[in-house]
Amino acid sequence: MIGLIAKAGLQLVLVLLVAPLLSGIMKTMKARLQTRRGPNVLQSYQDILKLLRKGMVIPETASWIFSVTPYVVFVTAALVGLMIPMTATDAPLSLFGGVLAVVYLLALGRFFLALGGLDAGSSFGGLGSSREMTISAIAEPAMMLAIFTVALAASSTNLSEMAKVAVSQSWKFLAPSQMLAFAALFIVLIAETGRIPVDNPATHLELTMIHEAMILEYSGPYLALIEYGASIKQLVLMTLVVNTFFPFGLSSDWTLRGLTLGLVFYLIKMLLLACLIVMVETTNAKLRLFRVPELLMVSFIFGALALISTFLF
Amino acid sequence: MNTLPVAATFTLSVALYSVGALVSLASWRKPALCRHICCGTALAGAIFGGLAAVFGILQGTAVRWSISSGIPLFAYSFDYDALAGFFNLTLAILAGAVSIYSFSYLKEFEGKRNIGFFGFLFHLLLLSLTIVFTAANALLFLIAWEVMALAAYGLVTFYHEDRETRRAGLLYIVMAHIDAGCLLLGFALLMQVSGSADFAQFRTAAVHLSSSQQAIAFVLFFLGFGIKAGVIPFHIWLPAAHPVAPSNISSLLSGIVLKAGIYGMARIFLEGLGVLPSWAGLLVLIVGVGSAVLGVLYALMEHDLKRLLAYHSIENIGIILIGLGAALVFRVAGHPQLAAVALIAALFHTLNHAIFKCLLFLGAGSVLHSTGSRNMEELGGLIRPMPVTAFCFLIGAVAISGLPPLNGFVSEWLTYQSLLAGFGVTGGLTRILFPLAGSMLALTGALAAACFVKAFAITFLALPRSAESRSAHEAPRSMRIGMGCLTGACLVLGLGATWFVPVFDALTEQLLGPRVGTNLITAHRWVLSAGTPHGGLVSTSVIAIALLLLLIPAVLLVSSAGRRFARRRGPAWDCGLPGLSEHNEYTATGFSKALRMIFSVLYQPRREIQTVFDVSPYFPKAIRFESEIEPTFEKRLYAPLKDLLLRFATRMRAIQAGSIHAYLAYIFVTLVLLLLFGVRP
Amino acid sequence: MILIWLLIVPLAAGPLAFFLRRRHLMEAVNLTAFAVLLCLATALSLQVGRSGPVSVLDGFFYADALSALVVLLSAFVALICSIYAIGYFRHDESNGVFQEGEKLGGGRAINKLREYYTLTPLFVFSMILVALANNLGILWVAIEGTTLASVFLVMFYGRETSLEAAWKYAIIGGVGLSMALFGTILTYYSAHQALGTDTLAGLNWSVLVGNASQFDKPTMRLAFILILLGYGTKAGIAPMHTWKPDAYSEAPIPGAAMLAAAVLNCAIYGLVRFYILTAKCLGPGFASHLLILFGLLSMGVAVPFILVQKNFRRMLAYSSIDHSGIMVLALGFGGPLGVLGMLLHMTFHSITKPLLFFCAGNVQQQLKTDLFREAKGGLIHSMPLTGAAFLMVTLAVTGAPPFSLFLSEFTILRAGFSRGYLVLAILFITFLVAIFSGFLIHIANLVLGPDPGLPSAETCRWKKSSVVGLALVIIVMGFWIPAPLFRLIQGAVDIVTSGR
Amino acid sequence: MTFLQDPEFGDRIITLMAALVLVLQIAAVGQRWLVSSIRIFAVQSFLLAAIAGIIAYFNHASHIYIAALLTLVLKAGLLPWLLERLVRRIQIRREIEPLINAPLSILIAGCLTLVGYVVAQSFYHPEETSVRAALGHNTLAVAIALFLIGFFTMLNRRKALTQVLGLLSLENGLFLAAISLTYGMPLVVELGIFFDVLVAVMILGILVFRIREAFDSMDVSKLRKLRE
Repeated sequence: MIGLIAKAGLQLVLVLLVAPLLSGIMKTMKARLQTRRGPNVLQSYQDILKLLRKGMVIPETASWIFSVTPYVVFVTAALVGLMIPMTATDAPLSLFGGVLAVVYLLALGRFFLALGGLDAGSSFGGLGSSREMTISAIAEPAMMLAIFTVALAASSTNLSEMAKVAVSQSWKFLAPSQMLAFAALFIVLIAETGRIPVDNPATHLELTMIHEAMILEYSGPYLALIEYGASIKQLVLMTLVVNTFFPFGLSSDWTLRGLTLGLVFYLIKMLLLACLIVMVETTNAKLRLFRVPELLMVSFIFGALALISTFLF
Repeated sequence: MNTLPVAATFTLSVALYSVGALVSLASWRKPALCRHICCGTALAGAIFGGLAAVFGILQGTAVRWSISSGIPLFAYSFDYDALAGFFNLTLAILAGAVSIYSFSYLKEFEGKRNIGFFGFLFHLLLLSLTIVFTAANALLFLIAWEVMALAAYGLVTFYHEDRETRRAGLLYIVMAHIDAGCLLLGFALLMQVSGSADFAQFRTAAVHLSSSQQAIAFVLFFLGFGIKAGVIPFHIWLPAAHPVAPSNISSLLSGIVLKAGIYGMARIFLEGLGVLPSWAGLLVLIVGVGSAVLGVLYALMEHDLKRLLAYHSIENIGIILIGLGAALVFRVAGHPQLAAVALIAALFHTLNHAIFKCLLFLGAGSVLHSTGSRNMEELGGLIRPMPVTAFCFLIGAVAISGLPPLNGFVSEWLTYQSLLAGFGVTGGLTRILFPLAGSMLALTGALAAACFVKAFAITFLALPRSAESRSAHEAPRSMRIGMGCLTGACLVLGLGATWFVPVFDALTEQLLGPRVGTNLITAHRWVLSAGTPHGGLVSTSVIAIALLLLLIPAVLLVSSAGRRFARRRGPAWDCGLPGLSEHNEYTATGFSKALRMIFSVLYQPRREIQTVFDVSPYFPKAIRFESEIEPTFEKRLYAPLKDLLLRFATRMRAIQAGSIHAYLAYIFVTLVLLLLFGVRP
Repeated sequence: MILIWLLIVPLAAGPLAFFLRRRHLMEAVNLTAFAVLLCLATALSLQVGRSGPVSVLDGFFYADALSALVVLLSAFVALICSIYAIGYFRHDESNGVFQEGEKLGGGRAINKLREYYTLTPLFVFSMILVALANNLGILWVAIEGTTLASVFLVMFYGRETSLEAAWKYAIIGGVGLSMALFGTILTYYSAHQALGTDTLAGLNWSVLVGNASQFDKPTMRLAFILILLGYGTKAGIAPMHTWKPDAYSEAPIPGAAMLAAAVLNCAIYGLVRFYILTAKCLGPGFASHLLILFGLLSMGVAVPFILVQKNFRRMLAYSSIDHSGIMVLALGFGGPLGVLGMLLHMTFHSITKPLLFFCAGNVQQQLKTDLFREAKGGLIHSMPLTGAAFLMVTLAVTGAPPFSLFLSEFTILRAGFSRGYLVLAILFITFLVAIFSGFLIHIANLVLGPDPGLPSAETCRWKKSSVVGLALVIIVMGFWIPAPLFRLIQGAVDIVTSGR
Repeated sequence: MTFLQDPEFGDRIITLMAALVLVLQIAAVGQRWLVSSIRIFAVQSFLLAAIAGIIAYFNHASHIYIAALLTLVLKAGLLPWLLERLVRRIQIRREIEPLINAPLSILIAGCLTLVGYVVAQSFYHPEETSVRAALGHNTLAVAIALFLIGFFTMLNRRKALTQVLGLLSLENGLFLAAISLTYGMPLVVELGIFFDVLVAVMILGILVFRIREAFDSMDVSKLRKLRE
């Protein structure tokens, strides 16, 4: 029991530290690609600390749900962070929640975020919630197919089992089903974290913003919590993609040596994936809202093909 | 185990229901007294029913007893086994909550409506449901089944003043009678094979069923129970009938009366017909997936709170059928373990759906009770005047969307696990069908979440959109208690799932053979496993505790940042326009617009905008906006069928055209034909 | 001796009422006569149940379990209709319903009542005679008697439409019964070949049934066809059913109820007597194919007319065509199950059908029309008792489970299945469901709905007591059947199947 | 005079009379005048009474004499007189425009006779029956033909009165069948049947009179108000 709490605490600290760093690095990388200097890598930390010190304005029409939502978003993202194997194959809480629990915890966070958006009573919140729920609804089946493909290999939805099986079968990720599943999950990752082709995180233009519209009314510490939660969710999803398809470097036990090695490999892998995402962001323009389902349909087809290929090859 | 008084408590509960029915009918002249009697006896009956169910489950072995009646082949014989116990437990929980809720809900009837008649029908419904779940004689089952349909019809058309209610009631009773007809044929076929009318004989005679007889019986029973459960092609009565009923009744209708169809399927498919071929299981699975997806898609477009919930019943019945279909396929593929897990998923979701659907309907009922309107576009901002109802509705919404740590998530998680297990075990087409069903289940879950964000937010959050919602007041105490009990049940079943699962052991052992409950719970009692050696694990209780623990860093983060932060309430951002009113808020139509565009192939949306202007079209005085989606099933399938039938009937009327010569000619021709052809040996 | 009294009581009541002239006395005579008749009928059933067939006047009148059952049912229906008739005619007289008939040459109101109160006992006398007659010729004469007595009932109101209905009833009835006579003659001829006796006993049923197997086969085949068409016309089986809607919508409600509930039993009774003979002579195959064909045809003909019916009185007629079809179909399925189903159906139908007519009568007298179009609905507000009874009896008549007709239809379905007619059974259930839907939709729209503001019409004690009493009997029969009645039915089933 | 005892002669006479009745029946089908069709009916009844008398004489069956006498008095005498009195009171002479024109209806009557023979042939096997019953055996075919043609005339006529006549000729067919096949039903049954036929005609007469009053014409095809 004590070991469990220690491992959870360690992983929690890791998650809290790496999440803003990762979003900061992605911002600077994007700026560099657009030949701009861009903010320094630690800008995300400074933003969060600034927001924590600021005063807060709560809309008159809002109810208790408006103030509960930031906590729910942050807490669900953090809990999911503890369930996913980052540096070691068995994540601290993997015994208590598999990949389905991860997906549905994120859905719980999104559910409350949408309610928070609508609670403010302005049309921006409704706009954002409607789009967010629609896109996530369309993305869900594709994500589930990709997850099923991977879960079938390990015949279990427990993330540690999947990681152990993936580690033991080296070069398994070259199998066509794994590649197709990776492609499907990558598109879903972009849709879920609100990157460019689906949603533009940097803008406040009503036509294009989805995630930003929901948190338009938030300010001060609540906004800090939600931003922190969003960055953790991004980190968690990227880790899920990385550690299920490219699991090498995951240490099999929680020894100091294994952890440091795992951490190094983990950071390198995350950087590579970040580069890939940023590459996609800079080379693509944002899709019109009613083109996004076609993109997600493509990912659904990838998922289905991945499933069939596990059966064929 | 000493023999628990199952028969005694059961007969006491039946007696209470019957006495309650007669007494409330007798005392219809004094409404106040009648209201208390009606709800009191119903509550007492529910409590004893619940006790009987708990004893039945704890007892483990089936208890049988019967009273003979004067009529041949027809005996009042009951068989209280695990399956009957489980469904009676569901009925008891719901009946208890609804009776408490009705204490004050019926107060508004006192002046205007006949509470005695309502009480009579209410008790008749509960009585017939109890008998349907425990009948061991086919004839008694059919009689209780139709009495349930008739009582439900009486309650659905309780407000029989407006045409819509009458039409919906008639549609309900006609469909109910069609499914009773199918069951009649099915049972007659089984009785002919087994030679007697009680279910025990059906079980033993199931092996003599030839494959064609089995197929015909399966189709008849699936048709009969499918219509009652409201699966997709036969669902049109459900969104028509449930909203027009009084709210406490529509919660029972959606909660438990639909489950009678599920009980029938479980009883007959798993026991009555022997081992069904795999195409039967696949058919149930496919119909389940269809009902789930189409049910939620139609629910998304509804702006009437109770119609939305009715469509969601179709969706959840679909999810239950997915579990049941998977169980049938596993059984015929020779994997009783997996079949047991799938059956537990289906029946656990039946209980969960009964509880949170009843909670949501009671919530909608209290909204209707205080604002007098069911249309979401006229509601809004009800969380301030009705905090308790809002909280209960929120818990119901989270549960129905299958989000952790509540009970909806646990049963959907079990359904996913059984679908996942299906990949490895079945051959040919089914290998692909199971994961695809899994992805459709995910789509359904996400759309359900979207739908309930819309339902909760538009109804309860932000500014009230109409005078009634401004003048809303909190529901009376007993309605709040009723909802509170069900919210508690959701939480308890969600967090305590691992303690509840062993309840299914006796059930799966009787229906399928293996006792799977134990290995669903791993070594330390907190974690629910998928039954396979190192399969998926989940523990809602640990998740809930972890969520609470993780709150500490969040709160520390927020409060530790230097001096006390200033918190003030100000107007929401209004882009500089003065005064943000409720017209700026997002409406239900707006919220579901995106999905309507994406699934326009299914909806065929139609929009009509009329502007009234005097000088130029650019300065409209009034704009009338009307949008609707196409009711494909009614338009494509049922309306042409009805027209064909009525046209044929009107043409057939020509044979009674009034001329006596024609009448004599009919007899003459019959006589001559018979003479010529009849006499030949 | 009970048989003699059973015949004398109605025979005496008719002329007695004729001479008594004043309404109260006539009603009293009618009521007491039928009450006594019911007691005698129950005594007869108990005696037959205990000690087997009873015969008197060396076999001229003969009562076995089957005829005792028909006598009991006819007596019950007659009593219930007479109670209702008192209230019904008082309402008609006060609302001047007879004026239109008088203009067309009919008698004054009090003469009309005298006509009714003299003819109804004779009508019941001929029904009792049908059940008790041992001689098949006398059976025919008695059924012809019911027709003649009921022609005046149909012509009662003297309107143009009732004349038309009476004419059609008389002509079609006449033709039907002449066919039945021809069938009786041929049966006598085929029996004559075998027995050789040409005394009176030559046509006695008890004698014929003993050695029916030696009858001349082709003659019996022709005879059964003619009997089926003849008594089928009286029972209202398609295609000879055309007179029924007109007769039932024009006759006064008590008369129509007796026509629908009691005369139907007599006609089916006649058909069953000959069915027993034919089954023993030719084997059940020949007769059952014909009976199944005509049974399903009648149910099929009734469905479209109930679905798109404009007049609720005529809808009752089509319901009784459907029920006669069900009984004939049950007889066609044959075997102990089929015959049990038919007799149960006959019993429950005779108990349920009169209430349907009484409710329709109350509604017609309240709304002064029998068209659905002119009735604005919402009757439950102005006449709650009749409205509720109407809904309940609609469910009962169309065979909805909690009521007894469901049990008989279930037995018939099982008979169909045991004979292996799967497709016919499915057709049978589809017809039943279609008729249930059509019936309930019409009646629900009539009874339920907003309050049209009609004055409350539940004032007459007689009408209320008959409706409530009959409703209670129907509800009880759903769950419990008195043992002696069931023994009687069981005895009748043995007679029909083994033909003792 | 010995031929009076010779059954062969009786059989000849009966078949001749039955044939005559059939011819009259077919003539009645094509008949235009109301009064003359009543008279045809009277003659038919007379012939039937004669057949009954001959059968009674040859078989020494006393109760058939009573039946013959009743037919003579009732059907040959009383009924035609009653119907003619009714016709005179209603003052209609020319009457009948049948639904199907005369030549075609006579052709149909011929076919019906053929049907009568086919049906009678199918189940009568002459070789078995004892000689005694041979006296009126081939009249069964005539009886069935009479029955069918009587039915057809009811079908074919517009006027109410002529439908009653059709019904009566139908009864004649039955009477012929009764006496020729089985030498008459038991007496009580015969009396019952006569009584019923008489009452039926009385009632139909009242009805015709009332319809004449209400619709001031006897055309039955006008009775169309009760539909569906």
